[in-house]
Amino acid sequence: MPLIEYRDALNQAFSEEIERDPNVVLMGEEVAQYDGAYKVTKGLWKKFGDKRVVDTPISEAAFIGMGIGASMLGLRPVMELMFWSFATVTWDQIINNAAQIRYMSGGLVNCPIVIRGPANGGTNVGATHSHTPENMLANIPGLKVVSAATAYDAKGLMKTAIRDNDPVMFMENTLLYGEKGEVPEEEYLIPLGKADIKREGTDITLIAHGRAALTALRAAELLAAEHDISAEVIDLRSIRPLDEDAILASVRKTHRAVLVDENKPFCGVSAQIASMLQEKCFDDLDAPILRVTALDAPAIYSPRVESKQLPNPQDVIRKVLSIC
Amino acid sequence: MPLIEYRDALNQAFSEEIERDPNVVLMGEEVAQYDGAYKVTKGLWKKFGDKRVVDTPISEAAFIGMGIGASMLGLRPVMELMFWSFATVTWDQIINNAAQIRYMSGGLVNCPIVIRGPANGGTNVGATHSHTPENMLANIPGLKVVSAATAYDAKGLMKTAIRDNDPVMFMENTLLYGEKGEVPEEEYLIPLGKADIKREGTDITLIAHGRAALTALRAAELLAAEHDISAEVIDLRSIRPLDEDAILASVRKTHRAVLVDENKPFCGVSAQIASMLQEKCFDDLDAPILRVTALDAPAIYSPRVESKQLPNPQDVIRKVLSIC
Amino acid sequence: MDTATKSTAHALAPINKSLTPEAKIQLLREMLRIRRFEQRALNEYTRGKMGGFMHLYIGQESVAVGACSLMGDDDHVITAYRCHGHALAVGMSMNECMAELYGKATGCSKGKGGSMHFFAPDKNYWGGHGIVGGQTPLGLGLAYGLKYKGLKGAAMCFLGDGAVNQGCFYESLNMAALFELPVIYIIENNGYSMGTSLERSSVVKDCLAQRGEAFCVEWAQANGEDIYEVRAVTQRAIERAHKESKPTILEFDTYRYYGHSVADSKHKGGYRSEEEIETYKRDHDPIQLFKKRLIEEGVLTEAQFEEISDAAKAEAEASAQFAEESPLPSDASIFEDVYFEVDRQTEAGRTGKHFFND
Amino acid sequence: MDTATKSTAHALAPINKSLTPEAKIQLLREMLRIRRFEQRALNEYTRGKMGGFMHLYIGQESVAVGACSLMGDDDHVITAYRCHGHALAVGMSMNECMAELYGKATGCSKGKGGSMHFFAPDKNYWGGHGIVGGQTPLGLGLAYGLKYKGLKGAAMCFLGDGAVNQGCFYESLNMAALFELPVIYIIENNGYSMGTSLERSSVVKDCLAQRGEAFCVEWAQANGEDIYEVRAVTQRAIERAHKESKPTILEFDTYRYYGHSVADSKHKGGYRSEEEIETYKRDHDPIQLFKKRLIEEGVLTEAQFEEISDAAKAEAEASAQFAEESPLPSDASIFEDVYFEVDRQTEAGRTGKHFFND
Ligand SMILES: Cc1ncc(C[n+]2csc(CCOP(=O)(O)OP(=O)(O)O)c2C)c(N)n1
Ligand SMILES: Cc1ncc(C[n+]2csc(CCOP(=O)(O)OP(=O)(O)O)c2C)c(N)n1
Ligand SMILES: [Mg+2]
Ligand SMILES: [Mg+2]
Repeated sequence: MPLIEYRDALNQAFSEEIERDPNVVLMGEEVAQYDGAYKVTKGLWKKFGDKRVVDTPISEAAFIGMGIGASMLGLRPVMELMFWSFATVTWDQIINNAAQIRYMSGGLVNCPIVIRGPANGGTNVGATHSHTPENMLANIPGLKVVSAATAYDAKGLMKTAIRDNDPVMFMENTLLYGEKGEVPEEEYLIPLGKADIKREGTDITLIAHGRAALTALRAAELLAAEHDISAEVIDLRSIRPLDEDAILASVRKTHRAVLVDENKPFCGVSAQIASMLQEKCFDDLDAPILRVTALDAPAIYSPRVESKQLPNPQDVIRKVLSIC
Repeated sequence: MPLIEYRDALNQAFSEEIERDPNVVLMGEEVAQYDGAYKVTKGLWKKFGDKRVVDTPISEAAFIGMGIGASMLGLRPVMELMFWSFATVTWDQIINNAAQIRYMSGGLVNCPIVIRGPANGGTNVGATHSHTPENMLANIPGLKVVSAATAYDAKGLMKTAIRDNDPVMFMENTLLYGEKGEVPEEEYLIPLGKADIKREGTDITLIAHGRAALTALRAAELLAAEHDISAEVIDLRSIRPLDEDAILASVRKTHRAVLVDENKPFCGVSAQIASMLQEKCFDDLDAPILRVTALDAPAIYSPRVESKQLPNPQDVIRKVLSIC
Repeated sequence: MDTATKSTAHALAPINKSLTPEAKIQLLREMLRIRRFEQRALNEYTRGKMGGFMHLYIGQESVAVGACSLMGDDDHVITAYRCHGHALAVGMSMNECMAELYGKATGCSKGKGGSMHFFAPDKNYWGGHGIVGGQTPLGLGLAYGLKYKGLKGAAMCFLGDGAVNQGCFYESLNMAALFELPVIYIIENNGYSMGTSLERSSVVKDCLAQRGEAFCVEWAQANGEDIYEVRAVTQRAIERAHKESKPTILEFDTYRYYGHSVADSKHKGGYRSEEEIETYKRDHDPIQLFKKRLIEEGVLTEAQFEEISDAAKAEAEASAQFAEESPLPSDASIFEDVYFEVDRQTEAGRTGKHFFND
Repeated sequence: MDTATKSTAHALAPINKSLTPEAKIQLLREMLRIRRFEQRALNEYTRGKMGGFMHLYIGQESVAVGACSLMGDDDHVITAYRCHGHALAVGMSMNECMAELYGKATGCSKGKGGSMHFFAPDKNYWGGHGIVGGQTPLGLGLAYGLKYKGLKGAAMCFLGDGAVNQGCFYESLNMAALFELPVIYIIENNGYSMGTSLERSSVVKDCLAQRGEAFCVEWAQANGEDIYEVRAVTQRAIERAHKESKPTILEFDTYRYYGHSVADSKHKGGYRSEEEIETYKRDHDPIQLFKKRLIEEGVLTEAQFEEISDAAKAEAEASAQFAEESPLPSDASIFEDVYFEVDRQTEAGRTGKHFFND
């Protein structure tokens, strides 16, 4: 299988879906002529032209809303937020329009839109550019929320997201865009709502999404190598819908769990999972469920310090050792 | 003690703080000449005039941002959002400006602003008007989040919020505005970060904030009367800062907890508390922590049906009985 | 031009001149249907049959009816929460609308949307939106969709005089002009946003629509009480949309007789005088004005008017009866219409947990 | 008026005519300090000494220096992420700025803000803001605060030509006019927002500032390369703010020589031609133009210029040294400067749990 970058895997997904479905249109700031701020849409404007790949002004509220409106007429807009952090200026369009219109119309309308972009800290771009709003978005019934950790996942999940008939919020990661992974040449789709067991294990379950899944994976390797602990790693892939069955099955097997999460802790995704687990696996648990999250402060600029704000394998290992 | 409405308790808080501190200014849509959409600011414009009580256009992003900017210069704006649901259009100003400016300036700036308004479902105003964003706001380090269940609490917490030197997001409730409670004539303040044990008990702890605290209280009464179960009721009052000590002490005593929460469940406030409790009270718990939350769908309009979307005492009792 | 001459000119505009007597009477009927529907709704609301807000459109009927009467197959409409008038004007039935107000399963939105959220995509009607100004980018999106699909259509997006102060409206104007999208923003200027008069919320040179100049968007201001004028002015915007794929802002001066919502107790003698309201009712009522005109034109008689009015009243009454007798949404329906894929029980809808109460 | 005459007129404006030779040289020095500072910063950035983004102001120096040179005690400044120029122009030291870029504890924001977030409230400088357009309501708030306190001041809020398409800017304009607030929006029109030329993002009649007409806000467009012109035009706006408490929009045409940020590889020969860049550098450089003028005026010699330039270079070099040698923020400092009350360990700060990692 070819080894390609995460960004190119996404690029393939866009390219294939644009070719497959005439209603798919890519929009966002600098996505066309500039090839995207992070070059995720590289070459697509050249290939598909003005109609299918569209540059917008810096008007997120209007262009995301425009995408939602167009999706009501059957278009399948794939909207880039240069950073998910900028969703703050279009929050109303996402929360009140994309998420609620189906319900408020009694099911007469649906919004097959994908809103996508990077949502991560760790790149020294400051507090306003480092938000990870997946917990907030997944709080809202009506939205779907997806997070991709690898090139393979990014492509398969994106293609599914584009074909999905509900609004899908797709979380990418600037730290991962350049990461290479194996991506098959044949077409494939990854369903939303299915977690991926990225590593099997028996002693403890590590649960994560996005880049934190790779942190968990690295921790699992070290735990095996250095501590003889066999950790199972579950990558949620899709936060809403959520593969609760996979999570429960794993924890019922291992009896222990540590959650790894680049969200801030208060009401982060891992809070939801821990809360659910203690309720449903109460008698299976041999130890409290622990969480490793981003440090609970705004993202600091200072490059040498900011890296400490995100979960790293050593943090995970420490927590694991405290309960294993 | 005089029995007064929740809205009037708030009104007193504003009036007293306007008189006390020349930097306090009230702003929002219809707060002045119209006395407020929910009459919370009734009479204040008449009493204090154009300078202290200010009507704004329907431009939440600009006027909330204006309040934040003015707060940097030392004003203490108390900004009404007619509904907290409308925070969606000013999300950026709250999340990126009010919350982050102190950090990004290395502590050179602070924003002593209060942003307030009702945040609740249950009044048949539809999905877009029934958001309860306290979980999302409390996710953000830099913000404080307060929720008042009674007239007494509303006044005491509001006065403290206005004097606080950090941005405080204050959650009120249209279903409570008309509820009467005892409010002393003398001045008092209620600290942020202190929970209120609204009822003592020994068998189980019910934890809630805002109107859900009253639901919990009612459930506790019924549990005592009909099931001989002694439930302790903790009203968080302040979600961030959070009085973890009070919660932990209670659960360590009762060994059981049910959380009552008008948030939607996924990453709601109660998810955070449950997650924290299972971690810190693992060995003290005799049963899983259960949650009663708003039903996980957008707010339905239909008046007879919507009332079922919010936690009610019977839901709480059912959950309590399942673990007691 | 003085008002009378202007008004004659609009009556003679081809789009009005070409109207058959039946079509003219139909316009009047549509206005009356809105008024009788809402009067009935108000009645039932005050009897406690409904919940939430109730924003009445009475006084503004000529705008919705005039504009919507021009809709072709590919013309679309979207509006704010004061949406009953537009709903009926695009052809929704009183039954489904009244049942929606009652929160019944037979409502247009199955009782899920309520007064602010009427929808009928089959009639090119995209709601009913509660967040002030929030529909303006959606209107842009409808126009984008039309253009993308190569259809000659227009998206008419209604908003209030207070809504113009939401920033996304200006973002939308810039994009509408930049992308040459066939959107028509129709400002229904009834002089107030809740209890705030236009002057207290907006700075204007001559009028609100004129703000479009900043974005090179064509605009026009007109007298909304005259349905001929509404049609003549709107028709030009629709033609611009169809032929040039270009946006327009229209501003119609109009007036609401009732409060902002039924709960608004200050609208009479508070933020506006009783006299002001009476003057509007007496001299500017769009239904009375059009009635008078049709009688002058020899198209209508007093008796016919009464007949139409009574029929509308009866239809409204029957719709209340229908709503009354209709079933409530089931409790289970709370979780329906959240996700398309779940509703259809597709593979996607059956994969993973979508709801989290337990 | 042709450009030359216009330029002479600006030079003769009282605010410029009254400048002492020292003051004129000081203006030049400030521009040179910005340029040398940024050249040094770029150098260190490419050597990996910094992280995140680096948006250079080089080419636009006359705007920040011209406008900020007019600040009195109660005049305030706020800007976007391209903020180094304004920071130095209000009097911040190179040391604290360079250290901030290095992410050091001695930085103006203790290493917490970075390139986009320089702050100096003691110099009436309120940042440095990363969300495009997000600072425009804050600028309004500064003006509101000034007026509330009864001070005769102005809030100068800088924004880019791309930022004008954020809706909150228009909301702010309406409120500025409605409330009569002494805010001055200064659009630094450098022709591009990232890789998008003005024409591809904005519809304009004559210029962007003119959009102010929609909100009855006075405006002016001017040539930003001429610091005299910047000062003359800005002074009028400041006077309007001080005397009438009224807002203004100014638009200065300017140009950035480097890419949008250092990471922008397409700025040369991609979205703009090399020739275009060269023309600007050769014919429109604000420092060269002002140097020429001061030499013509007999106020400056070539040698003096070199001296000032060298001093600025040396200062920049020393600041890099300072930054290099400065300590990093401690790990503990991650949790400082989040809450005022916690930092001060007030009663409020000691009550309840503020942070939730364990
Ligand atoms: C963003 C937002 N802010 C405030 C409100 C509350 N609100 C509802 S309608 C309204 C007044 C709108 O006035 P206008 O646009 O003139 O429309 P009209 O009611 O006159 O039809 C306000 C303030 C809201 N629904 N959404
Ligand atoms: C709301 C928002 N959207 C997008 C961005 C990404 N972004 C940063 S700067 C920029 C271009 C802004 O151009 P302009 O306003 O002309 O300022 P200039 O860079 O030319 O100084 C963009 C798109 C952002 N920071 N915030
Ligand atoms: Mg109005
Ligand atoms: Mg620019």
